[in-house]
Amino acid sequence: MLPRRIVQFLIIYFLGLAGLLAVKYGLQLSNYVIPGPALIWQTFQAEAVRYLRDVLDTMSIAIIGQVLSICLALLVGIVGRQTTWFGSFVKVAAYNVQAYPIVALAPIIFILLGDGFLSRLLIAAMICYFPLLLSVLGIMAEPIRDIEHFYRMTGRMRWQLEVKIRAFENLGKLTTVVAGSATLAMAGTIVAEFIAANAGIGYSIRIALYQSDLGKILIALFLIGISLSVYQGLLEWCGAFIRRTWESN
Amino acid sequence: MLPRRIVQFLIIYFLGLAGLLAVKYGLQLSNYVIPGPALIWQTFQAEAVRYLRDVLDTMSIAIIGQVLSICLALLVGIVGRQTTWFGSFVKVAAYNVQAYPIVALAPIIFILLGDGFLSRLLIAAMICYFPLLLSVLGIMAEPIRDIEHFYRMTGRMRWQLEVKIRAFENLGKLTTVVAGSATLAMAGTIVAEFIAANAGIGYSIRIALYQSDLGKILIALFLIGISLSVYQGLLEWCGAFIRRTWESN
Amino acid sequence: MASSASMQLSCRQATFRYPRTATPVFEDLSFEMPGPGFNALFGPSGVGKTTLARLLTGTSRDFAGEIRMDGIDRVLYTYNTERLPGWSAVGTHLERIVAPGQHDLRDRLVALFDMQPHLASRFAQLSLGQKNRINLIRYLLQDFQMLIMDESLANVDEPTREQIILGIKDLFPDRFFLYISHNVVEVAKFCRHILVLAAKGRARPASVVSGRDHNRDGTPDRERLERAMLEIVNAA
Amino acid sequence: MASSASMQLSCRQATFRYPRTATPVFEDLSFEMPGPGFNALFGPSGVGKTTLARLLTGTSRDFAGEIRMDGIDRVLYTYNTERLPGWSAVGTHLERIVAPGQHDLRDRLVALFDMQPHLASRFAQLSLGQKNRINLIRYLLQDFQMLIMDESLANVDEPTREQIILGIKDLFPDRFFLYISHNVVEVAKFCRHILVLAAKGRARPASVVSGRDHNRDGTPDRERLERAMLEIVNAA
Amino acid sequence: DKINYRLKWLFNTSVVGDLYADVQGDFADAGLAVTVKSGGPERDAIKELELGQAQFGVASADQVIRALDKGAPVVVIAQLFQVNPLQWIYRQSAPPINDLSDLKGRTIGVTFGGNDETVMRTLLAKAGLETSDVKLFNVRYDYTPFYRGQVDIWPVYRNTQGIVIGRKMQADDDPVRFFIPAGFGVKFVANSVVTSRKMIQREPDTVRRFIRALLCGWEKALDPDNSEKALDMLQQYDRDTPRELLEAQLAITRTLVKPTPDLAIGTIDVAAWKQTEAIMRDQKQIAQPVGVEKALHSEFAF
Ligand SMILES: Nc1ncnc2c1ncn2[C@@H]1O[C@H](COP(=O)(O)OP(=O)(O)OP(=O)(O)O)[C@@H](O)[C@H]1O
Ligand SMILES: Nc1ncnc2c1ncn2[C@@H]1O[C@H](COP(=O)(O)OP(=O)(O)OP(=O)(O)O)[C@@H](O)[C@H]1O
Ligand SMILES: [Mg+2]
Ligand SMILES: [Mg+2]
Repeated sequence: MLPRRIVQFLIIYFLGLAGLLAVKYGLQLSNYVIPGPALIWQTFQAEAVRYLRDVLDTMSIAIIGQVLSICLALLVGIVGRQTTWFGSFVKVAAYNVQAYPIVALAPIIFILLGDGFLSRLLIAAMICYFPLLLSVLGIMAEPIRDIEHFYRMTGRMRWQLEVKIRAFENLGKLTTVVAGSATLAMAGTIVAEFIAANAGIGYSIRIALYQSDLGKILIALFLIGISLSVYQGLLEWCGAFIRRTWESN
Repeated sequence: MLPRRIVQFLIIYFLGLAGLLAVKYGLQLSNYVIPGPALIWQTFQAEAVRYLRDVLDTMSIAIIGQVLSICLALLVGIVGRQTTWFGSFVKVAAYNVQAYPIVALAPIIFILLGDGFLSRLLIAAMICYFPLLLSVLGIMAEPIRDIEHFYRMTGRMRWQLEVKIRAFENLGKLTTVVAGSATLAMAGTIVAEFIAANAGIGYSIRIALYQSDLGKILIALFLIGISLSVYQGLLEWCGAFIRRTWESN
Repeated sequence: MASSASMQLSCRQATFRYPRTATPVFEDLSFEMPGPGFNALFGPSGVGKTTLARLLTGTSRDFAGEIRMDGIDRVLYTYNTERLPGWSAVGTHLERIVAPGQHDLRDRLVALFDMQPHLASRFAQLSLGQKNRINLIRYLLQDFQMLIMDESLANVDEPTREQIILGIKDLFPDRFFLYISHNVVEVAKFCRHILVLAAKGRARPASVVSGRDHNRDGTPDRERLERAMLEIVNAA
Repeated sequence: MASSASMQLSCRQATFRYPRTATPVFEDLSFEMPGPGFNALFGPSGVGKTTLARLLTGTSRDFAGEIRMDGIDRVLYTYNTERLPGWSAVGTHLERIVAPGQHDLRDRLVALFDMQPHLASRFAQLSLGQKNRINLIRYLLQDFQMLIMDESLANVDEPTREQIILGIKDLFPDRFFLYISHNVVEVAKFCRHILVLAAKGRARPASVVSGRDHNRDGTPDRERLERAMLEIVNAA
Repeated sequence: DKINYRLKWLFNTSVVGDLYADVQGDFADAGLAVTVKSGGPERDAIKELELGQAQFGVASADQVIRALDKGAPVVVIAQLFQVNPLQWIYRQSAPPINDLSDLKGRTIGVTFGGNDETVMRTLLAKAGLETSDVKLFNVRYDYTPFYRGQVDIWPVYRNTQGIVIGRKMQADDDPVRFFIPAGFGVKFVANSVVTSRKMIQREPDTVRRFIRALLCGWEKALDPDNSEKALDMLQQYDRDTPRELLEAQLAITRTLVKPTPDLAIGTIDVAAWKQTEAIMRDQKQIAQPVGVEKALHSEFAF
């Protein structure tokens, strides 16, 4: 699985790169518009180690952010699944927050939370949680009648049980979404770093953009992709593991 | 439904505003940090009409972007559901593209597509499609054995049929996700405008940010929220309508 | 128990129609069925047994006429395609839903239903008849006065089914059972009263026929059994 | 047809065990069953009927021993909890899956199964027995040599079931049916051969018993029927 | 006690003096525990002053004037850039801009909403040009439109980006020039050191010690004799810029912060501030005159 994932990523990356180079040579663009292979390689040698450290730094926050947003999505999803006024209220709130691009909310977040670790984390979690939330809402709102009938008939149904039944029956869908949301957590953290500008690969990308250095951006994208492939591979492995243990205890 | 949605949005918005004003008066902050009610009202009168036009402009692109991304998600989801090498390749590609924050990809998109309508649309679609994709993948990868058995047994199974069966059985989940993704399309378009365009509410927000004018941002958030509530209400109504007609033809 | 003597299920002029359908499932349905006991609900496929059972549980109030249950407060309804949650073995599940002090009863039911060897299995690993059985066991462990069993033993073999029915009659003499089954012999032999819903077009939409109410002791009288069967078939 | 005379289902020393379970479902199973005809697969709940049926369809090759089907190429397997897609009425669905030139057969089957009044309904609006019936109809419209019906009529009332079985025997005399049912009378009365899987611990794990193969014409000989039933019960 | 000093932008050559004062111990010598914090696009030092998250900060003149317009209690205690580093880059192969009227017909990059737009509009007004006489192009992170010749002149910070981009294009035999607004009489003030009115009232001594230590750091950082030290330090903070570029950036920064040897670093150019306010009022960015000169307090530095 994991090696395959990495090979596939490499293929995609180098296909993209080849496309860019084709544009470069096709339109005869100079090195400052699109850097040539030699320049990219040179940039790689110069920056790879530092950027890799940045990527790992970013990823560590992304992981915390993802965990946070999974919790958040579960919480909102569980409350919002109800067809009560409050349930739909929570849902409207959750949707609205998402509609606001983070760049518009950022000033307010910084006013309220300052510019520490917390703002970064919050922004990452906000970007990542919504897709999770949508899936959780979809899953949580749909009764599994053949299983739930007994508990309703006998007055045993509690919301925890309802959540457990629906989650278990949709375990496959949930793990797909959770594993997929890793990429969003990563993207979210990078955006947060980009905005808050203090550390991580998002910060490095901002500087590279500021200096108009596409070579550096290409290196950053490469390292982000590789690290993410590994992380996602691990997540999927964990998903399979959790599933096995939950199904066999 | 729709009036309730709007009332709920108003409650949320004014709760948030009240919170901000509490901070303002609690810490005795000037209008520069957090504008007072009079200033906000004045800003509203001055800008509401222009901003509303911007919001509608943005929303029209968001709608096209959403349609595009639904198609894209279905396409990738259908191909990526297969457990073949190519299926997982497409999935890896789809995931990777998402991991790159749009701010890092934007320069490349602009190089390739210029900075017109197309780039804006593409960015909006890219931000919006991923959550859809995750749900579609989750749904498409899970067989509905009791229905599919007949078609497999008799050699009648085609991928179109498989997709139709799984989509139909998960219609509730799909409509939740599609309606929810409207907010993402909106956020995506705003981000695209923020980065690139000379029109739309994203552009207006950017200018307000440059000028540190929180009052204008609050007005923009208000109008975005209202318009989105209406749009989502319509979407959900359409979802229910499609469902009824699909179920009864 | 004293109260159980006065159980009575009655229905007057009940009419029910599914939303957006042309003809009602039943019209002016009237019957009276005394309890307690192991009673049946019988009738051709599609006649409305499941529909009536759902109305009896009181989940839907969308019908005309009156349904009364005297001396019956707690009605449970179980059907044969129910599933147990997949995260634990069926034995663990039983353990979780058994009321305190009912552990003895649980063990007796598990033995009666021949499910001892399968308690360690997940629900998905059971055969169809095993699924039927484990599902019924958990309902029998609940606190109820009336239990409607909608084809709950439809996929169980005859000897096991017979043993189960006799056991239930032994263990719960003061409850009101409404057993939905397509097996006329079984219904005639073991049930006290049989509520027969007639196919459309018959004169009487419903009639209550007396069964042989056979118990573990004593051999059934073949002739009277056949008469009961004939009466049921004629009513259907 | 000439080829149909030579149909034969045989099994030698078959052993099958579900992954991660302790004991095999069956061990050294051997039998020979000639075809064509309306044959049955009988046995107590949990004995392995469904498991054997799945092996016969050839989807799993994870067993020891040999299963041979001489003169049988196209095997279909249907079971009673299958569902039809929900987006169209069941009549529309039938229309879509019927082979060209089979429209006549379809109409006869719909009449035989008493499903005419329900063709405009969605699958979810049918009663359990109606679901059973519509599902079986669509399999009968396919091109097959052997059809395994896993409790396909379990939730249908007896008169309708009898009428269906007789009709199938009429319409498809040259096919090999394997009818899984828990109704010993029915099996003994209508089936040509009955493959009986015995409960664990019996000497012979499988035996093939001859049934009465009763057709529409002629009254069944009660005594011989009872003898067949006894033989089946003893083998189980 | 602790003092937070919020910069306007990321750590780069534009803040060399701020870093120098910190690293070389000028703050410590003045008995102050100062934390220098990098800025960024979403940072606003003036807001942080009010929220108590910072005691001193760097803000651009347009920020200060806007804040005053909305009643923020902010004061300016020194002006760091005497010449605004915001300038426009263009190719040497393009016709030179010797007179403002030469702008006519060009495609000009501006950041809509940014102060480069304000400056450019003022220049156009001065030249008597209508907006329709030029093509204004919306600028964002990405330089491709300039690189590919779709835009003729592009706004940059002369001492940082200007060097990087210029070098890059030079390497590709495409040398550049800069268009400098101040050369045409438009003096729009750039970065200054700000603090709150409360600070100067309650802790005038701290303010005095702080600004003097800071300006001392700037003087030393820009002293050619210290340039090796300054570059070593910059390399620690700005790893993305090679040393030779840092060197060029430092040289240009000197000319912007201390254009003549006799002008003390930090001098507040009151006339330029007034012009800045007038420009903003002309363009309706503020509703009424704010009297910016009342918020200028050079007495702490000198
Ligand atoms: N949801 C529904 N909407 C419309 N019609 C329905 C619905 N459910 C059942 N019906 C119809 O109502 C009638 C009675 O159905 P019901 O399920 O009560 O029959 P039943 O007696 O339980 O049959 P079976 O023995 O086959 O289970 C049937 O003709 C069926 O088609
Ligand atoms: N997936 C599985 N994993 C493990 N054991 C299983 C699995 N499926 C069935 N079994 C076991 O294998 C045995 C045979 O099951 P099978 O479903 O073949 O029985 P059956 O004869 O069809 O019974 P019924 O008449 O109740 O349908 C049962 O004891 C059952 O518990
Ligand atoms: Mg029913
Ligand atoms: Mg079975």
